[in-house]
Amino acid sequence: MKRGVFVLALVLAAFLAVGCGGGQSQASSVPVKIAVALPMTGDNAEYGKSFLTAAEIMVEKWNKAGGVLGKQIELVIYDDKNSAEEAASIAQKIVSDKDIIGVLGHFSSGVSMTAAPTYQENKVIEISNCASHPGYSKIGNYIFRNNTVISAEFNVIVDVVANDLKLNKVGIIAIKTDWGNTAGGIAADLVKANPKLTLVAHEEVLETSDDHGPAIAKLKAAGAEAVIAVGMYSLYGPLARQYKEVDPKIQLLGVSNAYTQQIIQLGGDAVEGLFAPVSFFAQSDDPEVKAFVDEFKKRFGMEPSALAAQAYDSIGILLEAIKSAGSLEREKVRDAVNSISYPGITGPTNFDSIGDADKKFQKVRIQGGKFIQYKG
Amino acid sequence: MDITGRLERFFSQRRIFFFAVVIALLAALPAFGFSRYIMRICIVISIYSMLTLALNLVAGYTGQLSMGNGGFYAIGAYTATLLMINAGLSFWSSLVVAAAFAGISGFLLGLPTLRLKGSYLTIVTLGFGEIVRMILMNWDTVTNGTLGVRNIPLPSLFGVSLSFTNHGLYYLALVLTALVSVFCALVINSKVGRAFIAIREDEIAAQMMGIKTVRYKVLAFVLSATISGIAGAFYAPMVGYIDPNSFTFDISSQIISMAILGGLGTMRGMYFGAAALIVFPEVSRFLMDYRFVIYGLILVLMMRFRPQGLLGWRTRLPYRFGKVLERQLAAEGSLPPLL
Amino acid sequence: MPLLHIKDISLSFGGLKAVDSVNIRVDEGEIVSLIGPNGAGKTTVFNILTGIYTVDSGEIFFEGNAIQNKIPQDIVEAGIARTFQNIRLFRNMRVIENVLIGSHIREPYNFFQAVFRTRRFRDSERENTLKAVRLLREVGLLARTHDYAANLPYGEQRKLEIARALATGAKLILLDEPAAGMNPQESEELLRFILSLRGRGYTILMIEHDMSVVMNISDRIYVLDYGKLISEGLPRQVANDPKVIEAYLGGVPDAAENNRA
Amino acid sequence: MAIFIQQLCNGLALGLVYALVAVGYSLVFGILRLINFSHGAVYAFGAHAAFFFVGLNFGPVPAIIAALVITGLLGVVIDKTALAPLRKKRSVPIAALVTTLGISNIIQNLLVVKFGSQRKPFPDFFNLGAFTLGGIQFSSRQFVMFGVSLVLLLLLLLVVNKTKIGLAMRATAQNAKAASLMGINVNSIITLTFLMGGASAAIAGGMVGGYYQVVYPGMGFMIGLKAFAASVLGGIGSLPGALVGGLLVGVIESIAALYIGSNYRDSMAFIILIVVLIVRPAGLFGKNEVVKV
Repeated sequence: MKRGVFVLALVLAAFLAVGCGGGQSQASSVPVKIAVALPMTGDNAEYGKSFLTAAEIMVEKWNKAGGVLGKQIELVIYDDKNSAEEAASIAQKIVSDKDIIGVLGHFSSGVSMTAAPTYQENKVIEISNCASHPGYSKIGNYIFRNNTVISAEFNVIVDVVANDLKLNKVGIIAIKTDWGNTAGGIAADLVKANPKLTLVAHEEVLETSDDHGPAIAKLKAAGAEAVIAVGMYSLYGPLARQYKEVDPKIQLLGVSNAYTQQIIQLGGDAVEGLFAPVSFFAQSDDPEVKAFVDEFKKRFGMEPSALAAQAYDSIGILLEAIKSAGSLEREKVRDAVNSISYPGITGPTNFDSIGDADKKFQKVRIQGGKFIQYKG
Repeated sequence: MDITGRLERFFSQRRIFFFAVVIALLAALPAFGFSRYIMRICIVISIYSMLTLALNLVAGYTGQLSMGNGGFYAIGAYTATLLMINAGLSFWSSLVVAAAFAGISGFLLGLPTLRLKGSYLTIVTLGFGEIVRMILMNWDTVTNGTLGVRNIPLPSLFGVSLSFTNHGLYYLALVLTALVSVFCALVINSKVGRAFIAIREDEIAAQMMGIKTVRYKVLAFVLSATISGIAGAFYAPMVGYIDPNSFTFDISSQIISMAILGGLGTMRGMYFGAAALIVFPEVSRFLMDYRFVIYGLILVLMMRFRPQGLLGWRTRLPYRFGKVLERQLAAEGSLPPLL
Repeated sequence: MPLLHIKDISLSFGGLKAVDSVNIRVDEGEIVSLIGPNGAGKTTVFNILTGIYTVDSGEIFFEGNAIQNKIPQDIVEAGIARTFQNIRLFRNMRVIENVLIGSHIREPYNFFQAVFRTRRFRDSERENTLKAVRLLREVGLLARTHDYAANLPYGEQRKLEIARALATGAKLILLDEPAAGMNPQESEELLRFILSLRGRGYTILMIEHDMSVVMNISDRIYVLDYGKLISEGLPRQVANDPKVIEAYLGGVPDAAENNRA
Repeated sequence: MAIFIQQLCNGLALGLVYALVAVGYSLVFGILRLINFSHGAVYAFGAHAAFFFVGLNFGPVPAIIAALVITGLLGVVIDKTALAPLRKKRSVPIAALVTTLGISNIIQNLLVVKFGSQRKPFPDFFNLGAFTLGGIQFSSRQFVMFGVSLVLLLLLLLVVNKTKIGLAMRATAQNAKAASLMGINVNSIITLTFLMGGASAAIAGGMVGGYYQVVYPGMGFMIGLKAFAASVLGGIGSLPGALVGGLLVGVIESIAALYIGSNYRDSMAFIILIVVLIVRPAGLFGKNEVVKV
């Protein structure tokens, strides 16, 4: 018993000691530091890790070419577990490191919005590659969004349903999260505003559940011909399988989140025919895209999602802005970001006065077990 | 006498001095010019100290393991936030109402103790915590659902907003933790505290001594909930944003891990457990993936090798009669000899 | 008027009559013993008396007031306290704290008075602590005051349990096998201790197996078998009652089995 | 009406899976009076083990059998390394409860480390296509899941009620001390119980994995709690109780999702749990225990 206590104490002490040591090891020659604040553990860890991989590819590309302003670039990684509390604490940590010029993150809108005021106050540039809440970029002029604006995505989706597919009765199924709530609401408004479409049902489902039977039953009973599914990758596979079982003819549409190989793995035949709007298409012939996709596959074992590509571009934008500002002065870099016109793999990107990226969309559809560009 | 006993005696004889030193150090902490990040960690530690002290009342002293304390924390945070934002109440009055409201919910959760014991009660508390979260998530009109509530104003005192910058939040956290600590100590060192411990030690024997066990168990829940509510009411403006996902089962489980690591049934263990498990993840980023595995290991190893917690020893100090009583006992020749 | 009058109480657990029409009376200042073979229902009678079980029928009067089916707390208030067959001390509390738990019902202050440390709180605590220490001195546990209950030797734990019961201010003390597990010397000492309690005005009802204890100090004895009283009276009368001898030495085993089922 | 019947079937199929998981709680509780909190994580482990063996090109059935064996062994390991020492020390009951909570943390997060937290595809191995009956469309998966679970549960009931081992288990559940005096090796009965609990969780994990065609480390948390609610509803410790409780929870939840809204479905299990514990703590099939002093 005494020995057990001793071992336990020793293990804890070792963790603390090693941890402290790790915290103090900072390079002596000051590099340009960019923070990556994303979920590295927990339910959304896969996203965080994939964005990090994309960011690392971009940073290595720059470092090989001599860095920026003659300095090497270093990524500082923080795990916010997609929790507001952690993110608030991490934001404090980031702003207290004066060498950090910008942040890639955070994951969900709510979490990003908790951290954003701290960055704004301390003039640290935050670029989120996935925050979608309209309020996020309005928090300040250091806060940028390199993600599609969700209403723009739904404009494309609504256009597909009304004009390409010529369907009328639309159902919406959205996950019950902050993002899903907002996005689902926007989708509903756009569908209602379109004279060619009728919104027949709007269902919410729990993200933690894989059984969507009751919601599907209600959508089907309402006579939906097309269903807009507003969720993370995890929604589409089970939803498509369960829906196709009760209604094989149903037309499913997803948001850009649906553009990932995982949904084909998870959904199999059932996701055939699913539409999604994307700003990034991995099968593109563009050499820049090809190079990124190949490198990403090598490191991460799967194709990059649109969000990962946006993470890649976000780092590129920040570095390009530092280069064109010619200094690390925060105001100058910020202005450079705002006036940038960046030819990224997610299309040409520039920011409006609020800090939102303006993106062009392509339509993709799953056919024969892979995504193909749809030119309807 | 062994080392802990000697240390205890050493500190106990100079306790006023040591208390003064600790309080002075804590009060002077901002003067050392630590970064906001470090100060923030200190504030989080004090929040979790309050939460573990609250858990300690039900689980440590009364022996009723609650896995729903995250629910009280959430109720406190939401009540205070909604009152400040929708009703325009000041932080201080919101704090009081939030504490009271959490206390009432503690009373409701305490009622099943009329019929339930041990593991069953624990499960009901777990269910309570989850139901609170589901209500917060689905009662959109009041709680703003999954979107959460943003822009929660900072507390202000005499027109000065208490923030990180002026260390107002830090001092507020310190004062609240101190008040909660004193409160717990006063409760424990009275017939109420003795009744709590007696219930933990042997509920039937406690009944046979005339203790209204149901009433005391409910009281323990009410007190625990009130304190957790205070912690929540402070947490919300500190972070500035709350949503239902800030209050998952992980919070309750973390509070339990802290309390068990430090030693349920002691107050020193609560501060230690909170500090250790808040600092540990901050300094162990390299172990990121294994963090929760280690939380689990802590629980398993502690139960196996040191269920009373790292700081959970029985004190070797003599029972404190107080000067007056000691003199009286000595006068009639019945002053009990020391151990 | 007897101090305690148990009138015709019965209790069954799912068909099994654990206590069957039992009548017991205990007068003030008496030491009364309740004996019988294992499983005869003696502890069940104690559990009924202290409010753990409720009776199916019958009445119990204490100082003339009906107390059957009251909750344990009210029974303690009325003036009955007990000890347990297998010692149930608050093991991680100090000796003095165990006694203070006994005087819990004599603490007149409420929760808020405790938190604000009012005069009432301080006076009550001081008075009760003083009484507790005096009680410990009287039972010979003064030197153990600061120690934890779990650290006491067996005999002293028994004494502490009795002291804790006395601290409630009870008039009637129920002792459940106080001599169990004691060597002859310890039993002898216990015997004197119980007699001294009577000397101080307490009334005692006890369950005991140790016949030397029972025969030496009991004023009267009740014998219980299969939930029924089979004999009662002075120690000498009971000891010579053939029914008692048969119950103890075992009558016809088959009949016993049938009765039990 | 069609929707209602569909959801009823959905609820019944889900309910039997809950029952299968609930059995794990009941078996352990029956013998040790312990709520084994790690059971949900063990279930997730079972599903991942099946996923892992499928990845090694085992067929679905051999994969599930392999998963069943390894998960059963995990159950035994949990008992031998963490719980048995506590029994030996005669620790307070809460210590064992906290230990299982810790084990649940460990298993779930080791799964995250090994497999990642994302949902992974699981083969659709028992899909025989959908069919229509009286104008209502049914999924054959539901029926397969229903059938397999029912057979397994009946088998388990048979083992417990009709075999010598089952007799020994019931005797141990009644009174472990007396059982050991009668020559029953209580320790091996406990080992067997954990083996059966783990194996049944693995089967349930494989079934649910196949039903939704996804597995992920977090899959055990909610289902664990729901199954627990089911076993309490039925009367924890009682196998028929677990069956009936599981069915009730599954059906109530599915119907509630339909009429109240999908976002309330997870709350139903807790509401049932709290109501049962307050109104009839012993559950539908349980017996009240007499206080011993």
